[in-house]
Parts: sequence; C-alpha cells; structure tokens
Amino acid sequence: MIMRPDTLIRMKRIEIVVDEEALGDLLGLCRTAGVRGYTFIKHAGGLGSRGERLPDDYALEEKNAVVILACEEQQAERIVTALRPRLKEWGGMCLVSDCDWVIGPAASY
Amino acid sequence: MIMRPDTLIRMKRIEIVVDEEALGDLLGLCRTAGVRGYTFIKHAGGLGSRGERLPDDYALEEKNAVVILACEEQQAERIVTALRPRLKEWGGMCLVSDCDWVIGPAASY
Amino acid sequence: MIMRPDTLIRMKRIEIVVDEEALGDLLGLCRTAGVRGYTFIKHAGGLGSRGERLPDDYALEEKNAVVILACEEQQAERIVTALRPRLKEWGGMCLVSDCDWVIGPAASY
Amino acid sequence: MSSLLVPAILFFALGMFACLIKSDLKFPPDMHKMIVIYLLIGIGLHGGRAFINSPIGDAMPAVLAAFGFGIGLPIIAYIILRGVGKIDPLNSAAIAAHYGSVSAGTYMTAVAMLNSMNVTYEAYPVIMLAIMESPAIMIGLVLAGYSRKIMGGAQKGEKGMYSHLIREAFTNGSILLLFLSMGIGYVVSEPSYKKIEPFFEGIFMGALCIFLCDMGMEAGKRISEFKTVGVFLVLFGIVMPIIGATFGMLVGHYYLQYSVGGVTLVTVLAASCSYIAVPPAMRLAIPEANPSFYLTLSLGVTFPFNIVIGVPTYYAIAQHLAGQG
Amino acid sequence: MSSLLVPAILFFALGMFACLIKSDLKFPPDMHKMIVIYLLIGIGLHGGRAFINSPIGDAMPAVLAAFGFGIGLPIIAYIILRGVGKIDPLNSAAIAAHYGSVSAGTYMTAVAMLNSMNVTYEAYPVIMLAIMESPAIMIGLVLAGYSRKIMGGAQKGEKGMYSHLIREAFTNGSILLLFLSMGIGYVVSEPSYKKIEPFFEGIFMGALCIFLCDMGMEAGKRISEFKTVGVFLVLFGIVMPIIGATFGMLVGHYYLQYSVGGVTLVTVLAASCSYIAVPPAMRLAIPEANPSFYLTLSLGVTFPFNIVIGVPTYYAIAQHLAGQG
Amino acid sequence: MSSLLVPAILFFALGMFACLIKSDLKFPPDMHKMIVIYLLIGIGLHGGRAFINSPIGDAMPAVLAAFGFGIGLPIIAYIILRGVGKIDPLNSAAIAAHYGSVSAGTYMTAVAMLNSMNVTYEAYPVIMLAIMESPAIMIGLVLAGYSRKIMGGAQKGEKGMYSHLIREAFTNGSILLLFLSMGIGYVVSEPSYKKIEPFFEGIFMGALCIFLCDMGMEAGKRISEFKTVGVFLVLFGIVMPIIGATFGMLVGHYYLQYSVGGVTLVTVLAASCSYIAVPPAMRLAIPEANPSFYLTLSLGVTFPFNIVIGVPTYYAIAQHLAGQG
Ligand SMILES: Nc1ncnc2c1ncn2[C@@H]1O[C@H](COP(=O)(O)O)[C@@H](O)[C@H]1O
Ligand SMILES: Nc1ncnc2c1ncn2[C@@H]1O[C@H](COP(=O)(O)O)[C@@H](O)[C@H]1O
Ligand SMILES: Nc1ncnc2c1ncn2[C@@H]1O[C@H](COP(=O)(O)O)[C@@H](O)[C@H]1O
Ligand code: NA
Ligand code: NA
Ligand code: NA
Repeated sequence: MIMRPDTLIRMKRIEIVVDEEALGDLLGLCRTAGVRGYTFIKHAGGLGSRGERLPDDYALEEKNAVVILACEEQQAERIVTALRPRLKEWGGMCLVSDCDWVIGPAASY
Repeated sequence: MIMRPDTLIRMKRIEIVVDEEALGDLLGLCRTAGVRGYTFIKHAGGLGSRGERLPDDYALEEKNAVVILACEEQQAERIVTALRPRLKEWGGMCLVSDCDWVIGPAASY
Repeated sequence: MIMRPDTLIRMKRIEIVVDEEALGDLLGLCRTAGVRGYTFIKHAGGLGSRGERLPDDYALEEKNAVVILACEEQQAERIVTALRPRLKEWGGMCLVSDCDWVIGPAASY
Repeated sequence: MSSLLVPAILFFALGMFACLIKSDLKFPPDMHKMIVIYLLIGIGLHGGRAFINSPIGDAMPAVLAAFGFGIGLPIIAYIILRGVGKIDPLNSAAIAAHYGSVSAGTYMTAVAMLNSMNVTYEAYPVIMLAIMESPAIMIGLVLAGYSRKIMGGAQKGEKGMYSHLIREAFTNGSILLLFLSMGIGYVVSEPSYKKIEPFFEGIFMGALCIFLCDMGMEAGKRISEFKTVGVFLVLFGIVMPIIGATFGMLVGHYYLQYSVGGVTLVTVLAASCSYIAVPPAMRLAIPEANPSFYLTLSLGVTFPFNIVIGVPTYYAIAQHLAGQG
Repeated sequence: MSSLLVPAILFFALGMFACLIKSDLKFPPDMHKMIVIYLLIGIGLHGGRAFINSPIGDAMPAVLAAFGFGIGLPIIAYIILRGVGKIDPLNSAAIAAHYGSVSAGTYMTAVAMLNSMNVTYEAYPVIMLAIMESPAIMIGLVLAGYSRKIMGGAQKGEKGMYSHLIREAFTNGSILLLFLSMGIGYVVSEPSYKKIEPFFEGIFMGALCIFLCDMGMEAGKRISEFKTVGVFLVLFGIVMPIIGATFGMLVGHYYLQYSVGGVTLVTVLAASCSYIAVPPAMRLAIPEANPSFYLTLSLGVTFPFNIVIGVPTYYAIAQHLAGQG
Repeated sequence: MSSLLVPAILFFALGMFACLIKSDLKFPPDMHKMIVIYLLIGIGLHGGRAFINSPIGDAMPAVLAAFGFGIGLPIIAYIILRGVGKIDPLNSAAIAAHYGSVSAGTYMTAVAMLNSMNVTYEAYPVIMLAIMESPAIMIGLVLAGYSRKIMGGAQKGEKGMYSHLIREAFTNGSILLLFLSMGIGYVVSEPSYKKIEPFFEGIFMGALCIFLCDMGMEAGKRISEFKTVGVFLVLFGIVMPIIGATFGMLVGHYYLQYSVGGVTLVTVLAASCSYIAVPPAMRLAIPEANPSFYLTLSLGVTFPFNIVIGVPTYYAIAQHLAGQG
C-alpha cells in the first residue's frame, strides 16, 4: 500500500466464532491474555461439525457469537495458544489473518 | 507467523453479502458445493448498486445477511464458480481473502 | 489462487468499528469520499480504550456498529485519510487488509 | 377544536415534538411491528362483528368505490406529478401508487375520534380499507410499465417480477390479517367473542396511542428530508389528500349515502396514502424511483396533514353535507 | 362442530393458512417470547388461585399421574419407534422424550374451549402441566444412555452433561415461571389479585389468539418438512397422541375421577407433546439425533392434530364417559 | 408483613430467585424497553388526571422539594463517599449523582402497595418524579468538575459535552414521556380518557409485575458483582437510601404536610436512586468512573433494598408520624 508507514501498523486479525453462551468465557480468556480491544457480534448462526445452529428458530434457538480482534503478532500467538484447548468445548472456529491497523490517537490493541 | 505449522492451516476466507431473503438459497448452494461450515449474521444493512438497504427503516425495511466461511482453496473455487452467476440476482457481493485456520479437534471446513 | 484473473480483482477490505450513534456520520463520510458500496452490522459490542461497551446491558446500553467495505486501493487511501482525524471522536478502530472481489454483473466498489 | 384533544392525536403530536427537539426517545422497532399486528387484527375483528348486522350483499357499492379510488386516484396523481410538477415518469408512478392506497393509522385515528364523540358509522368502510391496497399496487405497476414505454427503456425482465408482485398484492401479510380477522370476527359466537373483547377492543384505543406516538416520531424524522424532496412535492403531499378527500366526500355522501360517520371514514380512505404495503412493492417494481420521495410524502407530509388537519376537517364538512341533507 | 369456531383455533388456522399460501406475514420472534412469558404467568396465577378452594393435599393423585405419564408415555413411544418404525435408537430416544412432556399451547387452547362453553374443571391439571416436563427430560436421558449401550458406542464424557441437564430440568425458565406464578397466585390477597386480574385474566384469551396465530405459522412451515421425515413418523405423530389420549382419558376418569372439564384437560396433557423445554434439552443430550425429526413431529404434526381434531374430540369423549358415569 | 405479599413485590422476588438459582429464564431486552415506555406513559397520564382536581399552583412546594433533593442528596452522598469511604473523587461524583435522582420502578411499586391497601395520596409527588432526574445530572456534572479541579487534572475539552448534557437532561426520552403524558392526561376530556383507561390503568398493575420480575433478574445478576464493589460501597447502598428517606419523611410530613400516602411517596423519591437517565449521562460525563460501581449500587443494592424493606417500612413510619399528628 502506498500509504506511509506512520498511518498503518501491521497486525494480526483474529476472528473467532463460539456459542453465544460461551462468549463471556471467551472474552474473559482474551482479557486474561492481555487483549486490550475486541468487537463482538451476537445472534449469529452457522453450520459446523455439530450441525446447524439457527438463531431465529422457533423451538431450538441456538446462537453463535463472532469476535473480531486486532492485535500484535505475539499477542495473537498467546491468544491462539490459550484458546486452542477450549475452542471446541465452546463450539466454533478461529481464523487468523494479516491486516493493517490505522493508527489513531488511542491504541486499543 | 512464528506459530508452528501444526497449529495453523492456510485457508481461504470467503465473505458474502446477500439479501436476507436469499440467505436460505445461498446456504443451500454452499451445502451443495460441499461446504462443511459457515457463519452468518442477519439484519445487516448496506449500500450497493441498488442503493441503500436499511434494516431498521420504518416503511421500507431491507435487510442483508453476511456469510463468512473458511475453506480450502479448491473448495473456495467451487463456491465462487457456483455463486457467480447467481450473486447479483441475490444482491450483494463476494470477497475472498487468505487466512489461517487454527487447528482444533473437529474440522468443519 | 488458481482462479483466472477475469474472476477476481485485487481490492482492499476496510473494516471499521464505531459507536452506533456515529454510524450515520461515518457512512456519510464514506459516501462523500466516493464509496459506492458498504455493509454495516449494528448492535455489536466490544472492548477498547474507553472500556467495555455492552449492547444488551440493562441500564447502560452502548452499541457499536461494524462497517465492512471493499474498494480499490486508491479509494481506500482516500477513506483512511478522511477517517483518521475523526476516528477516535466516533470511537472505534479501522483495519485494512487485502482481498479479492468476485467480479459480477454490477460493480459496487 | 376539541376533537384535536383526542388522546391519539395528542400522542402523535408528542412523538413528533420529541423528534423535533431531538430527544433520544426511541421505541424498539419490534414494538411497532407488534402493535401494527395487534391493531390490524383488532380492526378486522371489529369490522367482522359489524357485518353480523349489516348484510354483506350491501357491501357491493363500497367494494366498487374502493376499486374506483384505488385505480382513479393514482391516475390523477400521476397526471398532476407529470403535468404540473414535471417529475420524471418513474418517480411519478411510484408516488402515484401510494395515493390509491390507504393508511390504516389515519383510518384508526378517525375511528378513535368518531368513537370519542359517540358518532356511529357504517360497517362497510373497513372492507374498503382491506381492499384498496391491492388495486393501488396494480395500477402502480401499469403506470410504471407505461412510463418505461414512453421512456423507450428496455423492459428489464419484469415477467417474473410482475407475477411475483401480483401474488404479493394478494398474500401481503397486512391485507391477509385484516381480511381473515374480519372473517373470524364474523363467524365466532357472541360468548366466544366476549372472551377476547377485552384484549382486542378494551385496550385498543390505548394501544393506538402508543402506535401514533411512534408514528409521530417517524413523521418528525421525515420532516428533515423536506429539502431533498422540494417544494412542489411537499405541496403535492397536501393538495393530493385534499383532492382525494373531495372525491371521497362526494362518493360517500351521494353514491354510498352513508351517515356522517361513514362519510368521514370514506373520505379518510380516499385522502390517505399507504406506508405499509405499497412502499416495499414499489421498491421492488420500480427500483429506479427514489424511496425517500414517496416515503417523505406519505409519512412526513400526507400522514401528519391528515391526522392533525384532515380528519377533523373532513368530519366537519361531512356534518355540513348531512345538514344540507 | 361449533367448538372449532373458538377464536383461538381460528387464529391458529389463520396462521397456518398464511404460511401455506406463502404470505409474507411474519411476527417478530421477540413477540412470541413475550407472549409465552405472559401466558405462562397467566396460567400459573390462575392455577394458583384455584388452589385456594381446592386443598393442595388432594393434588397427590394428580402429581402421581403426571409422573406416570412423564415416564410411561416416552417408554411406549420408544418401543413403537424402535419396534414398528425401525427408527435408529438415538432418534427414537429423542422423539420419545417429547411425548412424555406437554404442550402449554394445547392446554391453553383446551382451557379456552372449555371457558367459551362455560365448562368447569378441577384445579389440579395445571400442576400436572408444570410437572410433566421434568420427568420426560429424565426419561429421555435414560433412553439415550440405554440406546448408546445397545449401540456399543463410547459413553462420550456425559457425566458433566447429565448433572447439567438434571439441573436444567428443574431450573428451566418456563417451568419455574409456571410454578412460582402458581405460588404467587396462591398467596396474594384477593384485593391485590383484583388489581392484576385485568392484565393476567382479562386480556388472556385475546393474547392467546395472537400466540396461536404465530404457532399456526410455525406449524405451517414445518409441514414442508414432511418429506424428509417420512410417512411412518408423520403417522406416528398422529397415532401417539391418540395413544396418550386413551391413557389420559382412563386415568382422568377412573383414577382421578375428575369432571368432564378436568378429564378433557388430563387427556390433553397426556396427548400433547413438548416444544418448549424438551427440544433444547434433547439437542444437548443427544446431539446425534436429527432435530428436524422431533421438531417436525411436535410442531408440524402432533400440535396441529391436537388443536384442530384432538381437543374437541377429547371433550366429546369425556362427555360421553361422564354420561355413562 | 402482609404488604410484602403485593404481587409486584412477589414478582420482583421471583425474578431475583430465578437469577440466583441460575435458571435460564430470560426476558427479551425489547420487552423491558416496551414496558418501561408503557409504564412511564401510564404514570404520566394518571398523574396528569390527578391535577384536574389539584390546583397546579399548589405544586410549587413539591417542585422546590424536588430541586432540594436533586441537589442536596448528591452532595451528602459525595461527602460520605469521599470522607468515610475514601473513594476516589470521580467515582464518588458519578455514584453521588445517582442518589439525587429517583427510580420510577420503586415509585410505582410504592403506588401499587398504596393502591392495594386503598391508601390515597397527593397528586404532586409524580411531578417530583419527573423533575428530580435533571438536577441530579447537573449536580453530578458540577461534582465531576470540582473533582477534576482538586485532582489537578486537565479539564478535557468539556465545553461541548456540558452543553450536550444539559440539553440531554431536558430532552431525555423518559423525562419527556413522563412530562408530556402528564400534559395529555390533564387536557383530554373525560369520555376520551375513559376510552384509553383500560389500557393505561386497567392493565397497569399487571404489566408492572412483569416489569418488576425483569428488574428482579437484573438485580440478581448484579449481586455477583458485590465482591468487586467492596463492603463499603454495598453498605453505602443501604445507608444512603436510609439517609434520603429520613430527609424525605421530614420534608413530606413537616414541609409539604401530605397525607400518609403522599409522605410515603415523597420518602420513596428521596430514598431511591436512578438507573434510567443518570447512568448514560455519567458514562458520558465521567468516563473515568467505573460503571460497575454505580450500576451495582443502584440496581443490585439500593433498588432491592427499597423494594423489599424500604417501601413497607417507609409506609409504616409515615403512618406513625401521622398518628402523632
Ligand atoms: N468453516 C467454517 N467457516 C465459517 N464458520 C464456521 C466454520 N466451521 C464452523 N463455523 C462456525 O462455528 C460454529 C460452531 O462450529 P462447530 O463447533 O464445528 O459446530 C458454527 O455454527 C459456525 O458458525
Ligand atoms: N463495495 C462493497 N463493500 C461492502 N459491501 C458491499 C459493497 N458493495 C455491495 N455491498 C453489499 O452488498 C449489498 C447489495 O449490493 P447491491 O446488490 O450491489 O445493491 C449492499 O447493500 C451491501 O451490503
Ligand atoms: N484491538 C481491537 N480489536 C477489535 N476491536 C476493537 C479493538 N479496539 C477497539 N475495538 C472496537 O472499537 C470500539 C471502540 O474502541 P475505543 O474507542 O478504543 O473504546 C470497541 O468497543 C471495540 O468494539
Ligand atoms: Na387514498
Ligand atoms: Na404428553
Ligand atoms: Na433519591
């Protein structure tokens, strides 16, 4: 990207999907791992190894939560290491990719 | 990334936005294409070639759904090929990017 | 990717999180910057430099909105430049990453 | 005018005021949907009950009038929009369609006002309410097709869409709820009805207040869009209901020969315009038209005009007409 | 049959019809949840009040009967599913558990019908309604364990899950709401109760109509899944409530010796099957079972069968039995 | 104490119990918002009606008392928090502001209790309810400014924020709804009011039960946060309403000279603390303060204390005071 290096910092973007009931535990784990920022979206649905999960179903409402967090590489590694053993207990998946953080006055990563 | 290769697998991340009414058809297409996992978020809004779509509008409520799915490259190609002819009929867009899947006990990709 | 170049175009994917009340202003800024497509998800929560924001809290309901937009690199730069000074006033963060846009009949980027 | 002090209208004003002073008052969107469902069922049941004493056969003139309004008013509106306002054909078609239809909220406000003054009215206008949405959508499609022809544009694969929209005009949730509730109101026994009356009639007027408060906020929001819509269209949003009301008054008094209450309701039906079934139909049928035009007109101009000025005025004129006898 | 013209049942038909003609009618999901909460509290309070004049000590036989149904009916269902239908063990266990439980919606419809015909009934069936969900979940767990044993599969670390589910069976929100509201209805003073009666009793039957309209739409949606479920299971969904009803009738008439109204309610409890507490419990306990099997059966087959055919028939037979008395 | 058996209080206990045994009972968030809107309009209308027979001019002392409480109580609270508890200045300011304001839920519970015992009360306390939120927010801002000065910190560009908050204090949705509904209740004619009475008064007490059940669950949730808040603050959450109540009692009895019912209500206003308008205002004005402090105190300590112990006690003391004459 042609943008100057004082605008962007290379970071990792982590995207986690878990059962909505496990969201609290997951966010706790993130905070314990030293994360200083995340975003979550509740009321998601999905398909996975345990079959379909439908957030609007009549009798069998099952919701997922999506967590997005940007952090430095080392931090990402800490999170992934802490998360791996618990991930399938909470349902879900975890993706890691590269991204650029647009530098601003407050740094919450 | 410094993480060992037994932690992460290189995968494709596909992100699709369609009209919420077309979500069922899209997910059907994904399942037909052999997809074993996806996450969707309903009640999204947006701007596109057909103008604004506002999920909370009073008289003209139009909702999008966002589908995120991680899969292997070949699978991604199958999905994109199957999806392309129908994409604009369902509204929306499709983005493909690289990501790393954190390996866990159950593989739903 | 083995897909032919007439299927995919290299693009930038921008992901912005702001306070839900600032969503209108942010989208206005995007439109002013010439953006022709975006997707937003309201009712998100998160943690950041200003502490937790919980969309379902009883007495202190604070919501974030997530905006995802795909655009060409130059456009991305315009947006980031316009957005930076206002980002922390609106709360939130902005991530930029690479992605491929699946070419379809209508181009809304 | 004391009829303005009907609680329903005051709550409409409350909502509009809250919006104009930029209060953070906000009702959950689902609340609105729930109240609409409740109100539609309530009007339907009440209407159905009324038919027990009013032979259904006598509804024919009302049905004809409903079709007349649904088809005639959009054509008049289209001609004014094109001829006087020089509005482009597709926007004209989309806006016009709204004026053939009706606003259940305006209708209910009129009913609330009549009830609070103990004025009786015929059973038939509620059937017109249920009918008018569909022909208006149809004529909107016809006008759009005509507009496209005169513009020489390609008829973009509408076949499927047309049949879809025609289906839609008859399976539309609101219309269905209204019609089927009328049927239920008609067939249930009196003791059964008494059991559900506290819910569907007892608390109806109160729930209507909440609904109108919400509508007031929505109308208030739209007022900020007057600039984008322009002077002509805002004026049109006031003149068109007056034209509709004139037809409604004449048809109600001379053709249908209803009582003062009935004439008022027929007038309100002709004067009001839709914001429930028609906007989504037009969005689908005429994607080229700008939704903020028709929504601002129907929610921001015509609806408040009818609620605050129209309804009491129509009633006063209906009284006057009846007096001349 | 005039009892079919009870508004509640007509609204169920309305919802189902709207769904079958693919109308876009849709109720907000939260509306459903809110009405369920309201109805459960309403039944609870009403039930609790009834106990003021019916010694609680006399409830013992009803409690026993509830446990009997909750345990016995799933076993019968399991045997039929395995023996006659050759359904695999885990799906059989999951489906069977639903039939030991009850449907509050069916129960309330029956109450609505009895009320509209001014038929009285005992206070005890509502206790059975509150009780039956829990033993059904338990026996579902036992059947699943047994199924896993005969299938020779590994007992995947269920320890934690079992205790979780047993907790769940007693802390389940709906059951709790029902029980605690019964308690409140029992203890509050008459003047206090009079103050909340308009909300919890006055508008109850009307709210039930909205609830059943919503249920009708849901049942209609499930009908499209009959193909995937297969003929045997659809038949089972009709035969099983008839078997349950037979037991219910006999127990209600000969063992509990209730009036016609009471026998009808006991029969409805035995004949109906759960769609509130049991589905999530079975999803957790038997993840291998296919949810669309048990949901289609309970919501798409047994529930509509009971509402439209079952309830009036059970009442007619109960009358007949009493006549022989 | 039989007044504890008021249904509203029992439903509060139900919700709290469900939460403490970790039941999965959960009410949709929108349900809460809808009931709050409904209740605020209901109190407003009812209050407005009461003024028809109580000269508005006589409201002046009540208005003065409201300002006195709104300004005085936060200052007392701030002094205690700083002096006794050594709480840091900004958290002290944020917490203090809550105690100048009122809890509509507590107020309505007190009204429910008085109604169920047929105790009459003056029309003026409802005006105090509507007024007290605003001065409390103002004084919170002043305390925060003072705290920042003594901490020597930079006055981070608050200019814009202050005017924003002052606007907010007067355009806040809840306050507006209350005030404007009072106005509507005052101006509508008796027959008009009768039409909406079944909705806004008939089912009011029942809806209040659902509201308090929900509040009970919320209060129950907050109890788990007692540890993070610490013993001093939990104690403060009990002592502060007692201090407020003492002032309320004295002002109500000696200065305002109200009846037993009126004194009880004034006491409740002084003793209760806000969880509607003040928390978001403090979050904006004092972002450095920890929200879990003030929320745990207001929802988890003071609210349940007032509902379960406070209200009946305040009433008993008010009776005692009146007895002494
Ligand atoms: N390949 C995938 N791509 C996107 N989301 C997935 C994928 N696999 C699983 N998920 C999400 O993770 C949730 C739980 O997965 P599982 O625990 O495998 O049932 C699913 O409901 C999906 O929302
Ligand atoms: N460039 C873009 N970036 C993000 N989302 C887009 C973009 N273009 C379209 N969308 C989404 O796709 C939806 C439908 O687009 P369209 O069919 O072009 O109207 C829009 O409402 C947006 O939510
Ligand atoms: N590192 C991060 N990763 C993901 N989301 C973030 C991050 N930092 C901040 N956010 C989001 O941005 C919102 C506002 O951040 P802030 O203005 O720093 O409080 C938070 O509530 C989060 O939703
Ligand atoms: Na009209
Ligand atoms: Na049963
Ligand atoms: Na106070």
